[in-house]
Amino acid sequence: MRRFNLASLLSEATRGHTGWGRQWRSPEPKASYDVIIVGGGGHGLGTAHYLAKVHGITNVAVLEKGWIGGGNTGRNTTIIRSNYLYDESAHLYEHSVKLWEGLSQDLNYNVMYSQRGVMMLAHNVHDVQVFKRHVYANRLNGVDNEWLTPEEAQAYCPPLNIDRSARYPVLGAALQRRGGTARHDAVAWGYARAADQRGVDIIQNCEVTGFRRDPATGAVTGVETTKGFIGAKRVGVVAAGHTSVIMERAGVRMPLQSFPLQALVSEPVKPVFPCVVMSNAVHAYISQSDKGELVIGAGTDQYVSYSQQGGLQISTHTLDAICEIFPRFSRMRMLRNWGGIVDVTPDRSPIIGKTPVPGLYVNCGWGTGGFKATPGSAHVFAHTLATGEPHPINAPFTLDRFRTGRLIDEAAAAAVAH
Amino acid sequence: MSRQPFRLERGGRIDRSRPLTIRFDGETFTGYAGDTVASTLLANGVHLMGRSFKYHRPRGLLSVGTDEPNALLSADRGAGRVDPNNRASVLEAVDGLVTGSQNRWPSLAFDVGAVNDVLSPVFVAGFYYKTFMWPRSFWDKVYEPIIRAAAGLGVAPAGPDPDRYAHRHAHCDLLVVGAGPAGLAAALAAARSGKRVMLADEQAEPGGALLHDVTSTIDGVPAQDWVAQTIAALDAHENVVVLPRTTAFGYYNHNHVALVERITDHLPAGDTHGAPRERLWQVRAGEVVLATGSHERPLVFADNDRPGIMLAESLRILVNRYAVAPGREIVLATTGSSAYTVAADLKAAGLAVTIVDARLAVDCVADTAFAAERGITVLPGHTVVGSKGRLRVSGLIVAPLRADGSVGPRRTLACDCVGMSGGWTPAVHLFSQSRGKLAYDAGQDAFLPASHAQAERSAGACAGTYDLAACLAAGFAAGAQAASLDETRAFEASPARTGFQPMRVMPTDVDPGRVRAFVDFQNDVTAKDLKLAVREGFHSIEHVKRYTTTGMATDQGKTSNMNALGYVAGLLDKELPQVGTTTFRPPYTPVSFGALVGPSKGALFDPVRKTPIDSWAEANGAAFEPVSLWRRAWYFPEDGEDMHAAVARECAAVREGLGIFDASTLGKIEVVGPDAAEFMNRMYVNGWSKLAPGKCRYGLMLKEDGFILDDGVVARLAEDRFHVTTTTGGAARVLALMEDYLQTEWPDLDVFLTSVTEQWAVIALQGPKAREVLAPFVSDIDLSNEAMPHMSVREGYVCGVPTRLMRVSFTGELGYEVNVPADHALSVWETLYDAGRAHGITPYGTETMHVLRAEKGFIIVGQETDGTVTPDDVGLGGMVSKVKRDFVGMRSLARPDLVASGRKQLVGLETLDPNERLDEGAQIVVDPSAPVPVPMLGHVTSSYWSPACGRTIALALVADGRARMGETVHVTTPGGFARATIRNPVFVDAEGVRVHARDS
Amino acid sequence: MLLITCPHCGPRPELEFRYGGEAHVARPADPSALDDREWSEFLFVRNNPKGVFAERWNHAHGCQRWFNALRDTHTDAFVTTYPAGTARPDMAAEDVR
Amino acid sequence: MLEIRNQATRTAPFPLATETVKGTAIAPLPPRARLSLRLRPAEAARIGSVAGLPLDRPIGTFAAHDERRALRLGPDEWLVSGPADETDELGARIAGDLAGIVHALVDVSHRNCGLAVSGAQAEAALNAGCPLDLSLAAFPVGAATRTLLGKAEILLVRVDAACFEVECWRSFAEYVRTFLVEAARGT
Repeated sequence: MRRFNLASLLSEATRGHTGWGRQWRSPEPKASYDVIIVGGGGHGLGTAHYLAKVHGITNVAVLEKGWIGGGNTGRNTTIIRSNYLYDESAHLYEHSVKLWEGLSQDLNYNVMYSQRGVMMLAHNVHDVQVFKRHVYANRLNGVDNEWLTPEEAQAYCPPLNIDRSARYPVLGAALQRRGGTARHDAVAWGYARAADQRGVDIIQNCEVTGFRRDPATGAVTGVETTKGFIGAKRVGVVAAGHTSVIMERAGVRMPLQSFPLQALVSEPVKPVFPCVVMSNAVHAYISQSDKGELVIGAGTDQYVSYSQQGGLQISTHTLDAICEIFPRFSRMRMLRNWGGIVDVTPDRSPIIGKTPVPGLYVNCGWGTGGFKATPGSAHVFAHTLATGEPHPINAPFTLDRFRTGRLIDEAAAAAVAH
Repeated sequence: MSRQPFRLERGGRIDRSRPLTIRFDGETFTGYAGDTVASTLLANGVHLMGRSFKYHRPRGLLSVGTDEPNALLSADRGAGRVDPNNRASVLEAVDGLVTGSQNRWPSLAFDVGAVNDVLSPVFVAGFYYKTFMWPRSFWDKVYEPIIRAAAGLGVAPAGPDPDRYAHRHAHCDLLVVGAGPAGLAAALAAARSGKRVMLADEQAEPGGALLHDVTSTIDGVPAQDWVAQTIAALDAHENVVVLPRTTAFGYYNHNHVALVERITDHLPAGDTHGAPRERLWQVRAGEVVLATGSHERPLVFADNDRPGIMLAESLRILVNRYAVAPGREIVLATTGSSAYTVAADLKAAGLAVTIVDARLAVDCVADTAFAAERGITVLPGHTVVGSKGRLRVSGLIVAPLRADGSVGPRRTLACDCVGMSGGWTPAVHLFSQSRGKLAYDAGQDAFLPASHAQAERSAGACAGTYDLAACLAAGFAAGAQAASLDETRAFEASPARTGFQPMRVMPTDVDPGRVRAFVDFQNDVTAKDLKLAVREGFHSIEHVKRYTTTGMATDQGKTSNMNALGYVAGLLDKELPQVGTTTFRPPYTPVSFGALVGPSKGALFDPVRKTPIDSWAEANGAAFEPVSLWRRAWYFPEDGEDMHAAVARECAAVREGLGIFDASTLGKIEVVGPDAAEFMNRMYVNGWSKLAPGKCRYGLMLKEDGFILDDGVVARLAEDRFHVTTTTGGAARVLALMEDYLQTEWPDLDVFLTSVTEQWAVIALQGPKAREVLAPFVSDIDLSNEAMPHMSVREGYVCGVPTRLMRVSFTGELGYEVNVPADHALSVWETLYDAGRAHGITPYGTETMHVLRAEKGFIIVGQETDGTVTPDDVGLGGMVSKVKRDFVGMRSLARPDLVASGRKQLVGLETLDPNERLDEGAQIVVDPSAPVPVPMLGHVTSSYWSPACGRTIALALVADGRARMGETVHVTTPGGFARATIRNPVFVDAEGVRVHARDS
Repeated sequence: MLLITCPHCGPRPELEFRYGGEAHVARPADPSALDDREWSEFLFVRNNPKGVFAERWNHAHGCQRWFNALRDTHTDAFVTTYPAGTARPDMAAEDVR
Repeated sequence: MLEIRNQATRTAPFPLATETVKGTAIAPLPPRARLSLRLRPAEAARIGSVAGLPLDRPIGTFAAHDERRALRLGPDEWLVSGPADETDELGARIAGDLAGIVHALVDVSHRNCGLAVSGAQAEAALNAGCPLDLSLAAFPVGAATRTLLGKAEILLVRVDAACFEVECWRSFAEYVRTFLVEAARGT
């Protein structure tokens, strides 16, 4: 397949770009594979890529119910950061950020990882305590994160309102300069193209309807799909919001709930917002895309739903906060508002690893933060599928932690103030 | 000053008696009331209005509707009232309005960015995915900034928005969206039912397409007269509300429809009288009738984007509604019949018209006959292969289509304006948002509403009905049905010219890979971009859309989606539905953040809860801090003091004399009933059965997962009555959790819960002199140590008002918490404060409260604990009842990880340097020189200068902390590490003598 | 925004309600009798169906009563609501169409 | 020290002046005695009334007798109110009526405070932040319920076609009043 670079682009420009081939094939499924990955989002496609590239396992199929990258990969606000508090999370997300930093080159596909910095605003004394705890822990874990005064925060992000009389004044901010954003669709396409190049079959419009298991051992032997039965030695489910539905077909109940998560963009404007800003206290995050749209995320709706549609009140509540912190955006206009389905675990950390069913592995529970983890998640899940054992980085993210109580609860660590 | 050379002598719905002027790119233009900015500019011969997103191609108006992709302007209504990306087509002309073009430099006519147009062979769809990867560091520093600066259309507003925005929740039995013929008929039908009807329309006046229909009649009267009669009829019904300038933009669950009403933008600056700029309506409708009309499709041919090339029906609107001649020599290019009506109206207005019809002559016989009757030249069986001109179209290049499908010789039709009509696309956006299912109708080449998800009906053009009489009848029937009336009605109306042959891309005689025929105008997506996407394997329409960005501009693909979908389907040799239709998302047209925010800004962004004593604190110079929704006095600086000095002084006052503190924000719950003690036993870790009335006890509450949720002092007022306190932030959470258990797990318990947080204000008097100052004001209560020891409660009177007086202490000193009814609190506070002055009474804030309790090693939930801390972790394991069979969280405490060794435990820390104050949140390590990742033992939870200790103190959670007493550890600081020693967390009065102070 | 029929107050907007997750997950009468796995299932494992789901709602800014609902999580349409403590009605989404 | 009893003055949480905006008057209401009464519905049905106020009115309505009112807020919850100086008397009377019956009676006189919102546009002003259908048909005179106004919980009572009473917790008073003034401007 043609490499992507300036030379090939210019050469194609002279002949009307007629020489480009398909970025990935559209094969019919084979009778069986070494590994089947259920779910063609970034995590699933990335898993296939690393299985092929790192572990040399190329007899792999990715089964996607709809079109690849059509779930949360294509619906999120693309924020990438690794300044998590707990060692387990910090190692996982930092592993991911390091992979992000070389991903365009690794995939030969520009995913536009833009390290413009992610800034988290502290609005009260409790926020200050929590964010400083993060800054110090991150530093000891080798994750960059620094504390900024309000003035420093405004210097980094000029539209920020640091008036002390604001309803939620900015008392400071934690900044991870290596954090940023990426072009979400390109991540799915880049992984798909790279995996396809190594022989992985990407099969779209193929829904998994059931699992076949060995009556003697209980082990998975393959999946029933809308394109017929496909055999597999190992199956990895990476189905995000639909994980519960898929796993139920394998007879496994998961500690997951699926919620609508909304986001919105404004009409495009010239560069006005240089970084990513998050405010947990008022529930909002914002950045500006390369196209010029302000990309704004909200919290989840309160109820379980697979409808990919939430209530208007979630968006208006988020915009209240955005306009309070950035009053100049009041006359901007919302262009598009959409929803995804996020699968949330009780401790809001992912589950990556084995299941009670031999040969069946799962990678889920990323909640509202899965995009940033895409390369790291895919990399360690590929390791788990290839070796049958977790990578040290995903070893703590077991299903069993809910039994032992060894939760990895980042949100609880940021407990609301007294 | 311009003289409107392209204004027609007669006609239009403009008010020629009310001239106005607007400015565009520094020039002044005149128009009339009723004009839009676009019609004003066109009346003055200005066609060049914008530059496209990517290639900076010169662009003029494409449409006079909300689907306009090109003519996006900044609008300036005075200081702070500047916003970008306004569609000139729907922006009402207001006297004095200042507008400007966007995305060009240095000027609209000469734009340096147009170099991108020259480079367009390189800048094809998705080119950036293929390059800009080397060297790696160049992405952030070089490539991306250039890409970002080139994108983005207009400029974001620079300052805060001075305008006001309103919200309104409304309910109706029937909401009709769209006041064209179908919508008006629907409202008319429903009006007589007496049910509540709302009729919303995005235009300045109701009527829809009838506003530019000067030839049709309805039931014997001219169409526009019928509109006026209908509006008058609706106005006569009190149950009907008509909302012009109101766009229904979002259709949410359970018939919740969001609309935005534009209230002042069409008024001159001085005439707004403080009215809100916009109003967000959130309507819960019993039934909805969608009568949202349809959008005309452009034709896709080479250079179809020159200024002066517009949608055909838009020309008709310009002529009939605005009395504007969009050109003098007009060519209409079409694949369908509606353009012939346009041609007739243009001709009637005195403009020269030629029709180029891509249909073969045999397929448009009736239309050509109609044209011939009016002396209009038609070139049937002709395709369009290009256009001429630069900043304005000067000619249309056409060529005959031969029977074998090949294209004959070119010829150029000189013109100064082109109208194109590629057929019609029903506006099913709201229907699709309602999650109704669409079905493709091949006969109409359109996706039409098929199955409904909500109580909704579509009528008129949005349901694929184009004939006027049929639209009226369908609208009437929909309105009647929605109002539960069993009525239908036939209308007599002039027949409309309908029907078209879909043509995705006009046949051409050159290599289609070389020409640029635009599908999405704003985002500069051409047919060959779509072809490239398909070649590269992007076969789902969602993939094509995302790869090429077609349909993702500010018009959300209203003009482009069907052309793109049809073209891609053709390339893939599939039926349209197999390629899919992209999902329609709210909003239908962009909606200002301001309207969505409404009143929720500034003081109304979030309530600021204030205690009854807040005004005293403010008058006495308090600094405040926000704690959940409350604002609390943080410290009371005296002249020139910083926080450190003020807190040191306040602390000393409490330890040595008397402090007064407003603790009113504490959550309070009255737990009443015969089973109150049993309920408390189940909710808290400790036992309550043996707590005698008149006594208080510190209670600790867990979540079911075993981690600390909340704490607070509980007073037993009677056998069946507890006064429970919670943390300030936890009040609502705790009450909600208690109610949940009570109602759903233990409904058999005879207990009732009532929030009394705001019934009782709490004045804490803390310090050795507390009793002395308080005593003279208390009646009915014996304050002596024997009669009222530490941790007791009495009911009586203070300053003549009822009190629940508790002898409790969060400071380690003799203390009382004086609960008084809130309206009396300020008066009681002032009385006690005045009396205390002789004893040096000192008001203190939350910071001093925190220091005093830290000196005593008392935890604050949320500071010493987060959601992962057990009672044992903070040294309160002894409180956990060993005899209770069950309480919330008990079982979880036995989980393996909660009893494992190595858990973090609460300890005290003393820095080696007694003046060094650690950062709260600082991490604790054994070996600071260990390689990264450095293992961490725990973190500092609280850290203060302690006046009582004369040094800094800190509390921390440290792994196996209680086994590490005396160990020296290293604690992170902004610049490195500080050394500190682990110690017991109680720094002051470890024996607890002071709280039991004897009577003085 | 959902429109939710409180069994006591009638149809009211979602803003007035607080969600409570899956219904009919009774707290064990004797938690101590459960092993760690059983207890963790009570704490954490919930049905998460794409389809009709029995769930809890609290009319927090109304009568403040908890009640149960059957709702189709695919369409968000309510099948019915019913008082807390009563059995799940034997109804499917089709029953309300 | 009984001689200073009742000398402490009551301080309202908002200015005492009426504000009229675009014909909508927002007026503070004087303090009232308020008692939260909780009682099992079956017991309420059996007792019938307390302090002369019927308990069996539908949820979401109030019953009135002289200056006393009983708002039925839920199946087992009433808010009984009366003139401010009758708190003890009213409480004692209800307690007397309910002697021997499991119930909770809690004084919340100072927890809530009230505003009257009146005028032809009162309904519209309230609907700026209240999501309920406030038309006379759906929310008639005599209706009373807990609901929301913007980001604050309120009790909304319709005392007349063009007059509502809005009660909220004391600390939300400033927000609620400011909200209503702004809402009236936006009508």
